[in-house]
Amino acid sequence: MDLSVDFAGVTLKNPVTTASGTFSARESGEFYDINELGAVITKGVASEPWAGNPTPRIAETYGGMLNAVGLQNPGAVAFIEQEISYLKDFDTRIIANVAGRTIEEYCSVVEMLNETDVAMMEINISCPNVKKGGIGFGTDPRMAAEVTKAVKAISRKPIIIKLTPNVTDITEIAKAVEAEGADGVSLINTLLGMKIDTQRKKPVLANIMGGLSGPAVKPVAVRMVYQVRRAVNIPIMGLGGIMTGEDAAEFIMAGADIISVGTAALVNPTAPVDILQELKLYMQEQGFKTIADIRGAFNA
Amino acid sequence: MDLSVDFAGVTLKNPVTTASGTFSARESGEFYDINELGAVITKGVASEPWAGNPTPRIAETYGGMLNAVGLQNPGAVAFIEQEISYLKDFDTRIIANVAGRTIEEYCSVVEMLNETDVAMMEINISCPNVKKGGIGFGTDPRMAAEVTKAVKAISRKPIIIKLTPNVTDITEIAKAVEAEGADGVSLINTLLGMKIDTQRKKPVLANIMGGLSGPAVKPVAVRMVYQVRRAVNIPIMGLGGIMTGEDAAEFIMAGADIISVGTAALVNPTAPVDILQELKLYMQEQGFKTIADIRGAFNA
Amino acid sequence: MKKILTGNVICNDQIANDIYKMQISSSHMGTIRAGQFVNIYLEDKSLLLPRPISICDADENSITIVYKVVGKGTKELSAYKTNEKVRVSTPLGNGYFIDGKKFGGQTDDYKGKTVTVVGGGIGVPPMVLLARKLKEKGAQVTAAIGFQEEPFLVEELGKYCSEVYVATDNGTSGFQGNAVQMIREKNICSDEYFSCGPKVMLRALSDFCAEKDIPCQVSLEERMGCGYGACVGCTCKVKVKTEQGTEIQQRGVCKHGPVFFGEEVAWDE
Amino acid sequence: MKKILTGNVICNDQIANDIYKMQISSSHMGTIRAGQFVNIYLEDKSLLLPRPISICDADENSITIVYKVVGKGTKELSAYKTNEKVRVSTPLGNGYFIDGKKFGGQTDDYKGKTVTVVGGGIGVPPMVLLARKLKEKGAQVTAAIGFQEEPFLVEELGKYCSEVYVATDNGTSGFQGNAVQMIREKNICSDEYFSCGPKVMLRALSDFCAEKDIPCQVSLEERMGCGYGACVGCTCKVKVKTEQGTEIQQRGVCKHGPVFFGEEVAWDE
Ligand SMILES: Cc1cc2nc3c(=O)[nH]c(=O)nc-3n(C[C@H](O)[C@H](O)[C@H](O)COP(=O)(O)OP(=O)(O)OC[C@H]3O[C@@H](n4cnc5c(N)ncnc54)[C@H](O)[C@@H]3O)c2cc1C
Ligand SMILES: Cc1cc2nc3c(=O)[nH]c(=O)nc-3n(C[C@H](O)[C@H](O)[C@H](O)COP(=O)(O)OP(=O)(O)OC[C@H]3O[C@@H](n4cnc5c(N)ncnc54)[C@H](O)[C@@H]3O)c2cc1C
Ligand SMILES: Cc1cc2nc3c(=O)[nH]c(=O)nc-3n(C[C@H](O)[C@H](O)[C@H](O)COP(=O)(O)O)c2cc1C
Ligand SMILES: Cc1cc2nc3c(=O)[nH]c(=O)nc-3n(C[C@H](O)[C@H](O)[C@H](O)COP(=O)(O)O)c2cc1C
Ligand code: FES
Ligand code: FES
Repeated sequence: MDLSVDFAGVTLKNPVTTASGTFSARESGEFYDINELGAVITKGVASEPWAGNPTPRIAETYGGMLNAVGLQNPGAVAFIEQEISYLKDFDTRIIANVAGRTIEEYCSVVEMLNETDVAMMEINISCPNVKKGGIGFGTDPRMAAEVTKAVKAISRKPIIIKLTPNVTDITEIAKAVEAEGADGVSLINTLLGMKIDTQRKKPVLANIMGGLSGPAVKPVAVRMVYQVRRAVNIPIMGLGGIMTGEDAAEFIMAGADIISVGTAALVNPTAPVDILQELKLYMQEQGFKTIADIRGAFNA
Repeated sequence: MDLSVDFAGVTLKNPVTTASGTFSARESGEFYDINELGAVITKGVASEPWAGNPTPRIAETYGGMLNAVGLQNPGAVAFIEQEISYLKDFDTRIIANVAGRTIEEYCSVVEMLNETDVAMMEINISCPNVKKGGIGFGTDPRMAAEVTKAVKAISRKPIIIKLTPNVTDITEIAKAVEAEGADGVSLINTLLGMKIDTQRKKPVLANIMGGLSGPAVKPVAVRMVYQVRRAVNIPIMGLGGIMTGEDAAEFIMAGADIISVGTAALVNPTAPVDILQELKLYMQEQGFKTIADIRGAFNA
Repeated sequence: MKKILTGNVICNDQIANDIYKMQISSSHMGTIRAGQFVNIYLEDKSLLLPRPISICDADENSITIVYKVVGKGTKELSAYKTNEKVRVSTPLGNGYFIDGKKFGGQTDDYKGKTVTVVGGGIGVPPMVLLARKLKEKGAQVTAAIGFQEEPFLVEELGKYCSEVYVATDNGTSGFQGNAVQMIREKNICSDEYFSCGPKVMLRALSDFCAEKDIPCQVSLEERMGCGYGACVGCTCKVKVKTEQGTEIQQRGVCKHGPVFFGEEVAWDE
Repeated sequence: MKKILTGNVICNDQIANDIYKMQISSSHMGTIRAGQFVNIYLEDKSLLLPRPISICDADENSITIVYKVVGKGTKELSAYKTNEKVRVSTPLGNGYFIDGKKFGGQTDDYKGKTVTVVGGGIGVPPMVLLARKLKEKGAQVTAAIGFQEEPFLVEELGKYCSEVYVATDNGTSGFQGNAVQMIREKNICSDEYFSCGPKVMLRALSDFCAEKDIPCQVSLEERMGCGYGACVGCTCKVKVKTEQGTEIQQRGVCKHGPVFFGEEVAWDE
């Protein structure tokens, strides 16, 4: 069985990666061997440190969770020193997730990461654009295209654009970033949600709203991967509620080239490696020899 | 305790209603006494019979379900004869849910329903607009406004516009329909989703995609009710994943005037009346005397 | 009123590979007709929808179901232990038409009639209660049942049937082939046929009965949402005679079925 | 490596109104420090996130937790019966600093020292293991614990403490008021204070210790996602001395805590 995949010009030994914001090199590495994964995707990093949102930042919902971490991060300099320098000795690909509130901020992170051991960069365009009144870059095809164009112009690594599901037509955004040279797209980021504590009579999250993730959102994610696969030719990283190896196969059938495990790693710390094992088992049962076989077997 | 609410000029004895497509007068009435509910909302009805989609039409997802019934309905004439004439003898309000593929179709149903015992009409603008290549009326503020304007011009009953969550900014749509005179909005309809059977290697639904509902989507629904409450002044019917009396209270705190119970009635046939009881219990515990008290207690 | 009841598991035993038989104590079930099903409501909170399972047998204070483990829901069921609680609806659907109330052709009086109940795989269970009811009505009942490999419920059917013919796909037990092939080859004649099983089998039986112009009832299966007629999730297509000729119409399997007349089903739609 | 283990419930008894004590057999727990917590992974599939619960006591083959039923997760736990399985992580967080490894001020040698463990409500449980460890290290341990109404774990603390002072909000048992008021009024002196409980209580204790310039450790609580440092969900603010003066920084409660020094916590942020 050969689980390796080529993604945006980079070879991964298998298609399982960790979703940004749910993986921390040292901490996750206390539960399993990071070397087993195709790639690790690090937490969103900005050009300067961000404080994130006040707590509570986490709420549990039926089959899902809300988070309003607010992209707390120590800034690119500290991130490179602490996280990349630690990760580079592992036998796995590093994909750095990049945050920004202006195009300049995105570009400044990309420039810093150009010099590092990261294999690719994943640009999180769900961030609010402070110059446009806080509207997410990812909800407007023109803004999404602009970010893509700017980072592509300076990046020396493949650029993956991470799409938000909070849009009327995700294929429009995917096409816009493909047109500007994105090497791949990843989807989905979290759905905007909210929960009210009816005993305390106030929102559970200090930030009021937060991002919904976990198995509850999987059908939306699978649908969007399926739609985007039919709209663009660049590779897709699929995620959103993957809990099992068969969930991973479902995303691959829908059109994903590689997949990420997010919330599942909070529900069960060893989820990424467990899912990889389950995927292998599923392939064995089905007689699939390669990841391409999984996709090939699907007929809608 | 007074549970009555005024909604779009109509008084309901309590805020609990049945979500369109999950209630059938005779069949639901075999499990509980319909007279207990504030209102019943009937299945989507079009001017002519619709065959709906091929089966399988139903899929189960984590904490939710997908449906692709495709608005199968016997047409307005049969609907009025069979369903309205049966329901009119109950001591509850009838809200008719209206489907259409063109503005003319919507208007033709509204005209027929004008002559009946329905208290209000709920216009489902998630239907694909066949004249505009199948794009949902509800995903474009201008199309949503046009439908609203046309039905308002001929309706002799209050008009509630049912909004789809599959949009970048639901407040835009809500504002557009308010501007054209909608007497209220209801939200949310289902989120577009998809599920693949990895054993059979094909989509579970014959229609490939379907609408996601149930507790999995509740955080998205609550968020949208909260946003719309701050964007418009017309009353809101809140729904999406309500399973308990406290869930109902959560929607009321977020800004809903009345609520609907959908998927919960498939999970438990007596859900609408159970939820009403639980809501009363919750109000008792909290010392709330009216529905307005619930909303008033909330502070974000 | 229909209800969701909480029953007690009396026993839950494996009777064949992946096949379990569960007896559930539950008073207040009301009248039970052969071919009706119950909704089983699961404990696993990630699985919202009830599981429709045919009533295999019933007495005053209990019902028996026989089910195959095919996914998470039936897996959960298979782990229930004696005295554990199980949530189950009162009977749903119409069942087989043997009361002479509906449809002119049928009569309550089966005295002197021969009938055959035809089951395939997990369609065999409802044949048990049906055979019993038909026998009670005076019919001489034959069973023709087919399995992939391992037969089950043969003994139970034997109580009410004068003969139980078994077929298996690979011939390890009884006839090699499916139940309808067996009926043809063994020339199992009847005044009426009743059936539940895979669609291909039901259709083959329906064709066989049409050839001979013998009445035939088939129990259809469709993916369900509510199971009680509220969601319009489970339709099938039937041929309806109208003034303009034959029209294809849709019927809810849970509400108008699951049993239909073979000739009524629009097999090609 | 950290792990999720499957333990057996040895006992699970109600010890006060809504308060339960569960002993879980689990080898392979590794070293356990007082003030550490475990993640409990629930069976209810609608609830995804683990529940962090402090370790109240531990021996070679088991840990004991004491928890209050406040929601669905703790409700589920309260129903676990002897011999049922429970999924639990190996110890998480840092616990109290009593090993003299971190932070210059502390020393491994508590001989001749007097210390007070201060617990409020559901913050009392971790004081049991802490009191034991401190006694083992030679300290003379006093407990000052406060409750809304009904005290619990008084006897357990009595095993390791020379004195157990109890306070209740309404005065039904012991001192009327909270634990810190009691410390002030009864003049309970110590060389060091250790505490877990509501934030207001922790802060009051921290203020008290600051006045007297006595070291004080507090265990903070924050809503958690992962519980092991992966999600950045559970930060609190601490004051850090840098070259530019004091800076407010964020720390993960699950990873860098839950125990912090009272003077380190930025209470007003
Ligand atoms: C009227 C009726 C009577 C039935 N009687 C019996 C019976 O007596 N014994 C028995 O073993 N089975 C019976 N079934 C089928 C039974 O309902 C399904 O096998 C069961 O719901 C599967 O649940 P699961 O969670 O184990 O599988 P899932 O994980 O939900 O699905 C596994 C597979 O089972 C099938 N399936 C799932 N749900 C349904 C459904 N609602 N209807 C039909 N197929 C489904 C699908 O092919 C699916 O791929 C009956 C179905 C109907 C509609
Ligand atoms: C480090 C740490 C140690 C803890 N030790 C104990 C202990 O020894 N005994 C004990 O009874 N409780 C302890 N708690 C609190 C315990 O985790 C929560 O009471 C529990 O998670 C509630 O779960 P639930 O499903 O019953 O309630 P839910 O229905 O989830 O929520 C009910 C209420 O409990 C609170 N809560 C929920 N989750 C958390 C959480 N993760 N952290 C803090 N509060 C929460 C909220 O105020 C919420 O409104 C500890 C918490 C932390 C962070
Ligand atoms: C706690 C948490 C933090 C997250 N932080 C980030 C982030 O920094 N950057 C990003 O692009 N996505 C972030 N996400 C989104 C996830 O990477 C992922 O897109 C989403 O959670 C859906 O996948 P899942 O359902 O498997 O979690 C975060 C998600 C969670 C739950
Ligand atoms: C089986 C099914 C059929 C539905 N049919 C309709 C319909 O005819 N018209 C409509 O406006 N909404 C329809 N809906 C959407 C529901 O009314 C509701 O908006 C949605 O399911 C969210 O609520 P819930 O999570 O409580 O089910 C249907 C939903 C389901 C599950
Ligand atoms: S399953 Fe809902 S109508 Fe048949
Ligand atoms: S709970 Fe996830 S980092 Fe602390």
